[in-house]
Amino acid sequence: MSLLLASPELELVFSALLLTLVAGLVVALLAARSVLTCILLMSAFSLTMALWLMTMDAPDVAFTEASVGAGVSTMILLGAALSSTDVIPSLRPGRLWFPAVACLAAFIGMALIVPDLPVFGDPGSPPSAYVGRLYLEQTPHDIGAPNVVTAVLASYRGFDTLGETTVIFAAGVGVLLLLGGQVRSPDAAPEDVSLRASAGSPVLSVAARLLIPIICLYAFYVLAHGEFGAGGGFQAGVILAAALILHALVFGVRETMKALPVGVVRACAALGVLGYAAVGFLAILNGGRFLDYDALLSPVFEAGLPSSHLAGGHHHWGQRIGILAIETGVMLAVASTMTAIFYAFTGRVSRSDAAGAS
Amino acid sequence: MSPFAGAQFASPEVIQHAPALLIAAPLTAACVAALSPSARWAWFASLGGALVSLWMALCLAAEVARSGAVSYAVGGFAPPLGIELRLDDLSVFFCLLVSVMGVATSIASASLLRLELPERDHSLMQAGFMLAFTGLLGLTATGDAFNAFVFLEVSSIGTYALVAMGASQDRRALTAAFQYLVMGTIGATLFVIGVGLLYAVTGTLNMADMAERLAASSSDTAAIAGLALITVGLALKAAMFPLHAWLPGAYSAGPTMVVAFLAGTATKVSVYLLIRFLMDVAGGLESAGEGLLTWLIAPMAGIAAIVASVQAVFQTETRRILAYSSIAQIGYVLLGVTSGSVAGLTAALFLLFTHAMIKTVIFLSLGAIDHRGSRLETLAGAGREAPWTIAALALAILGLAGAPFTAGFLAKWRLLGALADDGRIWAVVAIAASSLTALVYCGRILETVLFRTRRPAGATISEASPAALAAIWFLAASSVWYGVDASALYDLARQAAASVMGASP
Amino acid sequence: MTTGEVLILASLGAPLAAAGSALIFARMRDVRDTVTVVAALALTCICAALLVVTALGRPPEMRLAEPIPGLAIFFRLEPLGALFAAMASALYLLNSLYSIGYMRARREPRQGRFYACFGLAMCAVSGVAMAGNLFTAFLFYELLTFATYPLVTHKGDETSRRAGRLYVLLLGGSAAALLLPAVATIQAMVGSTEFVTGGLLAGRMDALPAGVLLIMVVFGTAKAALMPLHAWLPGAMAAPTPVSAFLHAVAVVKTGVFLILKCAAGIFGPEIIATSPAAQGLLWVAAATILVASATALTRDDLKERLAWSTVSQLSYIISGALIAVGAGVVGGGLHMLTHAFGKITMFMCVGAIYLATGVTRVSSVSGLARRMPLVFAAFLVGSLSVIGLPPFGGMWSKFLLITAAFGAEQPVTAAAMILSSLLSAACFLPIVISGFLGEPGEAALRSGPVRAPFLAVLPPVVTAAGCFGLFFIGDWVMTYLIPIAERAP
Amino acid sequence: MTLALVLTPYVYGLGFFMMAAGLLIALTSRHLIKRLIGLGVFQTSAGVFYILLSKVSGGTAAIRLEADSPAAEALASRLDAAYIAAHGVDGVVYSNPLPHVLILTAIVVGAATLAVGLAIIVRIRETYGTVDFEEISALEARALRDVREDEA
Repeated sequence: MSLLLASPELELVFSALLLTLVAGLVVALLAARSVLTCILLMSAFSLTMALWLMTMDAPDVAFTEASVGAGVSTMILLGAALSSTDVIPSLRPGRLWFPAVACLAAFIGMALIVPDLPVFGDPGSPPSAYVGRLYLEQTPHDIGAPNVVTAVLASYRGFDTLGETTVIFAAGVGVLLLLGGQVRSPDAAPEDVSLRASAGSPVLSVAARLLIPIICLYAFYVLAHGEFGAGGGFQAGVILAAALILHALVFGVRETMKALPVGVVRACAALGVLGYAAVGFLAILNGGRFLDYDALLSPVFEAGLPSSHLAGGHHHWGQRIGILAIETGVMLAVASTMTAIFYAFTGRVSRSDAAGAS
Repeated sequence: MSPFAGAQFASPEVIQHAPALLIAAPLTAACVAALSPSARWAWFASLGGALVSLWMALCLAAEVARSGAVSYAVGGFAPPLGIELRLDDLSVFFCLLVSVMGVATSIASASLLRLELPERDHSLMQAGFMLAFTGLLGLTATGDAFNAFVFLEVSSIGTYALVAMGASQDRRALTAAFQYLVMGTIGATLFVIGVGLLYAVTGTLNMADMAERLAASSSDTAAIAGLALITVGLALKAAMFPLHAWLPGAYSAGPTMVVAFLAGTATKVSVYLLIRFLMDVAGGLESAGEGLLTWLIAPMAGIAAIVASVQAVFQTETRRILAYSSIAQIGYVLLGVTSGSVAGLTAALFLLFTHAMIKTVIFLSLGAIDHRGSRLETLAGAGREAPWTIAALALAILGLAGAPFTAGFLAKWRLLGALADDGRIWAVVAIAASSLTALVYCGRILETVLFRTRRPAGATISEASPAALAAIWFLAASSVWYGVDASALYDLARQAAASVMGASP
Repeated sequence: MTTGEVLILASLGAPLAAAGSALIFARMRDVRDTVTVVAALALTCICAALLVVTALGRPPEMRLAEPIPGLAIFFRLEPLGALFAAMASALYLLNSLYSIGYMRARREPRQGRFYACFGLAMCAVSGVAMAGNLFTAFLFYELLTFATYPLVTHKGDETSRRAGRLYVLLLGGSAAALLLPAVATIQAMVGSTEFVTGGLLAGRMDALPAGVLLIMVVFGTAKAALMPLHAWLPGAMAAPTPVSAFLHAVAVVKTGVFLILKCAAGIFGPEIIATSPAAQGLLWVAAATILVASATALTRDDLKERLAWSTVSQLSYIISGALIAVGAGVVGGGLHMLTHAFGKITMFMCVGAIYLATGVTRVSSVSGLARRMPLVFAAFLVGSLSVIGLPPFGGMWSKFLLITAAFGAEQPVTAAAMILSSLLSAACFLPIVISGFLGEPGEAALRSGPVRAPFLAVLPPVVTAAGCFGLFFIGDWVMTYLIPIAERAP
Repeated sequence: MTLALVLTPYVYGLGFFMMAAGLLIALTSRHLIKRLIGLGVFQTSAGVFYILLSKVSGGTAAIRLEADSPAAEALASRLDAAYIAAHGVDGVVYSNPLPHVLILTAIVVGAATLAVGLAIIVRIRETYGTVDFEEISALEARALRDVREDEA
C-alpha cells in the first residue's frame, strides 16, 4: 500500500477515509430492518475492513478478515438464517433508552481519553517503539523468517496461537454438541443442500473437479508461504474448508460426508490441536521449554543442514520446522472445525425444513 | 509458613516444566476425550487430565513456597518478547482451587452425565469440560495480559455450548446460554479493549513489565480508562452486581457437571484477574487501582451482598436460590478484596475457596440425586431416600449459612474481623444483614430436605453413585475440617494476600 | 495429657458418643436407650469430677485446635462453668430417663434422631460451660441452636415447622447479626476474647464503645430471651415435653444467661458495667421483661406456654443479676440459674406426666386431677414454690440474694420488679395446684380410666423436686463456691 | 505531523463509535441473529483500536526487506533519512507487527463466538419457533404462568 501513495501523510488520510466507509456500514447496520440485509451488510463491513487493514500495513490480518469475516462467517450466518427472512421489529422505546444512554456514555468516556492516546502513525508511541520494535529487530536473529507477523504469531507468541486454535476447537466441540446429534452417518445426512437448480449440471461438476484440487494446492501454498508473506495456518485452513464446502455445494453434503465422515472431521480437529501441543511436548523432551522450536532438532543433526537463507544462523532450522509443524496443526484444526460446523449447520437446517414440510 | 514448604511432589525435571504441563495436560486430555470412541474412555481422559493438573499445581505450590515465584518462558523467549507463565502465591492459590474443583467434578461427571444426556454426547461434553478447565488454569498461570484474554475465551466458548446442553432437561438453558454468550463476549471484549489501552500507554503486554511501566508513566488517563474497562469486563464475567443478570439463568438450567464446576471456579477466577490487575498491575498507579476498588467495586459489592440475598429468598427453584446466593458471596469476597488490608484480602481468599467447595458440593449433590431446574418442594423428604447425599448437602448448606464448625463460619468470621479492623462498619453491617437473610433461604432448603415429607407426585430421588458420593464427601468433609483447623488453607490465603499486597507474610 | 484435659475431652466426647450410637442403633431401641443413659451417667460423673477439681483450685485447661491463628478453641473451667456443667449433666441424666418413659409411651417416631440431637445439644452445652474464651463459647452456642432445631420441629407438622423457623431465625439470626460482630470486634480491638477475672476489656476500652458491645452481646444472646427477642421460647413449646423440660427450661436458655453472666464477669468486668449507661438501659429492659412476661404467663391457659412465659421472666432475673455490677449480683445470678433449673424442669416433667396420663394440656382442665396422680402434683407444688422463691426450697436463696444485690446497687426498679413478679408467679402457679388438689374432678379426670403415667415419667420429677428441697440446704455452699468469679467486684 | 494530529481524534472517534454502535445492537436488538452481528461489530472494533496503534507513518507491512532491495529503496525515497535512522530497523520503517498478531487471534475468536452463538440460535428456533427475543420472553412467561396455575 505504502508504495501507491507519494506521501506518508496522504496515506493516513486515505486510511481514515476507508475507515469512515467502514463506520458508515455500521450506521447502515444500526438502521437495517431485515436479517438478510444485516448479514450482507456484515459481509460488506468485513470486506471493507479488509481493505482498510491493507492500508494499515496489516496484510495478514486483512487476509484473515476477508476469509473469516467476509467468507466463512457470512456463509454460516446465511446457513443459519436461510429460513428466517422476517423483518426485525423494533424494540419498544422504553427498553431502548437505558442501553442507548449507557452506550453513549461509554462513547463519550472513551472520546475523553483520546488526547492521552498515541498520535495516529506516530513511530515513537510506546507500542511501536518498545516491544513491537524489538520483534522487528530480533526476528532475523531469533527466528529467521522474513514475515515478522508469522514469527511473532507462531514462535514468540506461539502459546497464544495454541490457545487460539483451542478456541476454534472448542467452538467445533460446542457446535457439534448442539447440532451434531443428527449428522452422525452419511445415510442419516439430509438429502442435499447442493445448488438445487444446477444439481447434476456437467459444467459445474467439471469445473468443481478442476477447482477443488487447485484450491487445496493454494491452501498448502498459503500455509507454506506464511513464513515469507501474508498467510499461514488459519488462512490455509479456511481455504481448505472452502474447497470441501464447494464440494458439498456441487455434489451434495451427502457425497461429501461419505468421502469425509463427521467422525473423521472431528478426529482431525482434535488431532490438529494435539499435534500442536505435541510439538511443545517434543521440545520439552529435547530439553527445551514448551514450544521452544530451537530444541526440536538436536545440534548434531542441525549441523548437517544448510544454513537458512536470510540471516545465516545455524539454529533456524528448528524454528522453521516448528513453525511449519504448528501451522499444519492449525490448518488441520481450523479446516476440520469449519467443515464440522458446516456439516452441523447444513444438516440441521434441512432437517428442520423436512420436519416443517412433513 | 506455607503448608507446602519443604514438600516435593516430583523430580526437578518435571517441576521445571510444571507451569506448561499444568495447562497442556488438560488440553491434551480434551483432544483425547474428543477422539475417544466411548464415554468411558473420555471420562478416563478427563480424569487423567484433571489429576495431572492437580499434581502440577501441587508441585508448583511447593516450588513457590520454596522460591517465591516461578517464571516460565514459553518457547524459550524471555518476556516481554515471549509469553511468560508466572506463578506466585496468589496464582498458585487459584491454581489449586481450580484443579481441586476440576478433579472433584471430573470424578462425579460420568454418573452425572448418565442422568442427563444421551451417551453419544458424553465424550464431547468431557472434551468441552476439559477445555473450560484448561482455560481457567491458563488464566491463573499466565503472566501476559493478552494471553489472559485468549484463555478467557478458551474457558468461555466451550462453556456457552455446555450450558446450552441443559436444554435436554430444561429448554430455558438455550436462552440462558445465549444471554451468557452475549454478556460473556461483551465482558471479554471490554477486557481486551482495556488491555489495548494499557498496551497503548506502556507498549508491552507482559503484566509485570506493564506494572513497572505504568508506575513510571507520567500521564495516566488512558491507563485509568483501560483499568476501568478491564474492571467492568471482569465484573461481567464475575457476575458482579449489577452485571449479574446472566448468572441465575445459566446456573439453573445448565447440566449439573458444568454448573458445579462453573459455580466453584469461573467467577472466582475472574475475581483473581481483578485482583491481579487492580492491585498488582495498577500497583504503580495508586489513585487508579485503589479508586476503582473503593468507589466502584466496594459499594456495588455491598449492595450485591444484600440485594442478591433478598432475591434468593424469593426464588422458588433450588438452583436459582443458590445462584443468587453465589452473587451475594461474590459481594462478600469483593468487600474483603476492597478492604485494602492484608487481613481483608486473606479473609476474602479464604472465603472464596471455602465457598467454592461448598457450592460444588451443593450442585454436585443436587445433580446426583437427579434434581435440576425444579422447584424446591420436589426435594421434600429427600433426606430419607438419599441420606448420604443429603447429609453432605446439609453440611454444605450449613456452611453456606455460616454455622460454626464449618469453613463457612471461619471465613465469615475472618472477613468481619478484618473489615471491623479497617473501620468499614458499613461493610460489616451489609454482610451481617446479608448473612441473616442467608439464614432464611438456607433454613428453607434444610427444612425442605430434612423435615418435610409430602412431595408432589412424579419426582423420584435416589442416592448418588459411589464415585459422585466420594467426590461430594471429600469436599464436604474438607469444608468441615477447615472449620475446625483451617491453618493450612488460611496460611495459603495469607501468603497469597501478602504477595499481592507486597507485605511480608 | 493431664487429668484435666482428659476430663474436658471426655465431657465433650461422652454426649457425642451418645449421639453417634443413637444414630447407629436408631432401630434397636433398647440398645439405643441404654447407651444414652450410660453416656449420660458417665457424663454426670465426669462433670462431678470437674466440679471437684475446680473446687480444689486447679481449674483444668485445654487448647483443642487453633482454627485461626491467635484464635483457639480453648477450654478453661471456673466455678460458674463447672457448676453449670454439673447441673446440666445431672439434669440430662434424669431427663434421659424421663424421655425414655415419655417417648416410648407416646410411640413417637424418629427417636434415633431425637436422641442424637439431644446428645449433640448436650455436647454443645458442655462446650459453652467449659469455654475459655468467647470465641469458643460462641461456636458451641451456635452448635446448640442447630442441634436443637430438629427437636423443635420433631413433630413435623406445619405448627412445629413454623416454630422451628422462628427459632432458628431469632436465635441464629441474633447471634449472626449481633453476637458474632461483637465477638469479632472484641478480637479485632483487643486481640483476644479470653475470659479474664475482672473483665478482659477493663481498662482497655472506653465505656461508650464497650456499652455498644454490651448491648450487642446481651441482645445477640437471644437464648436468654430478653424482650423483644423472646418470642421463640413460647413457640418452641411445640416440641415434645422432654425437649421443653430439659432444653427450654435448662440447657438452651441457661446457656444463654450463662453466656451473659460469663461476659459480664469475664469480658466486660464490673467497672465497665457499673459506669456504662448501656447497662442501666438494659436493666430497665430486663425489669420490664420480668414484669410483662410474668403478667403474660397469668393469661395463658396452655400449661406449657404458661411455664414458658414464666421462664422468660425468670431468665431476666439472671440477666439483671449480671448487670447489677455488684459481686452479689453475679453470684445470685449463678445460683438462680441452678435453682430455677431444678424448679422449672420439675414442673415441665410433671406437666408431661399429666399429659401422658390424662391428655390434659390446659390449666382450665386440671381440676381434681391430683387425686389420680398425687405424687406428680406434689412434685409440681415443690417446683412452683421453689420458682416463686419460698422456703424451704432453693429458689428462696437466689431470689433473696438478687433482690438484696439490687437494693445494694441502688436499683430499686429492678428490686421492685423482682418482688412484684414473685407475687405474680404465685398467682400463676398456685391456682393450678389448688385446683388440682381441691377442685371438683372435671370431665378429663372422670373420663379416662385409671391410666397410669409410666414409672420413668414420674420418678425424675420427684427426684428433681427433692433436689429443689436439697438446694435450700446447700445454697450457702454454692454461694461460697461461686465467689471467685465475682472477685474484684465493688 | 499536523495532519496526523487532526486525524488522530477522528480515527479513534470512528473506532469508538463502532464500539458503541456494536454494543448497542448487541444489547437491544430483538432479533437474536442481529444481536450476534452487533457483537461481531463490537469485537471487530476492538481490533480496529489495536490496529490504529500499530500504524507507523511511512511504514510498510512487517515483512522484512533487505535495505538495498528496490522495494526498500522505493519506500525510503519518500522519507527523510533522519526519520529512517530514528525509527527504521536496518534501514526500513515498518509498522508494528504485534497488534496484527493479536488481532488475528481476536478475529478467530470472533468467528468461534459467532459459530457457537448461531448453533444456539438454531436450537432456539427449533425449540421456540422464533428467534425474536421478546416473543421468547413472552412464551417463557406464559409457560411459567401455566405451571403456577396447574399447581393452584
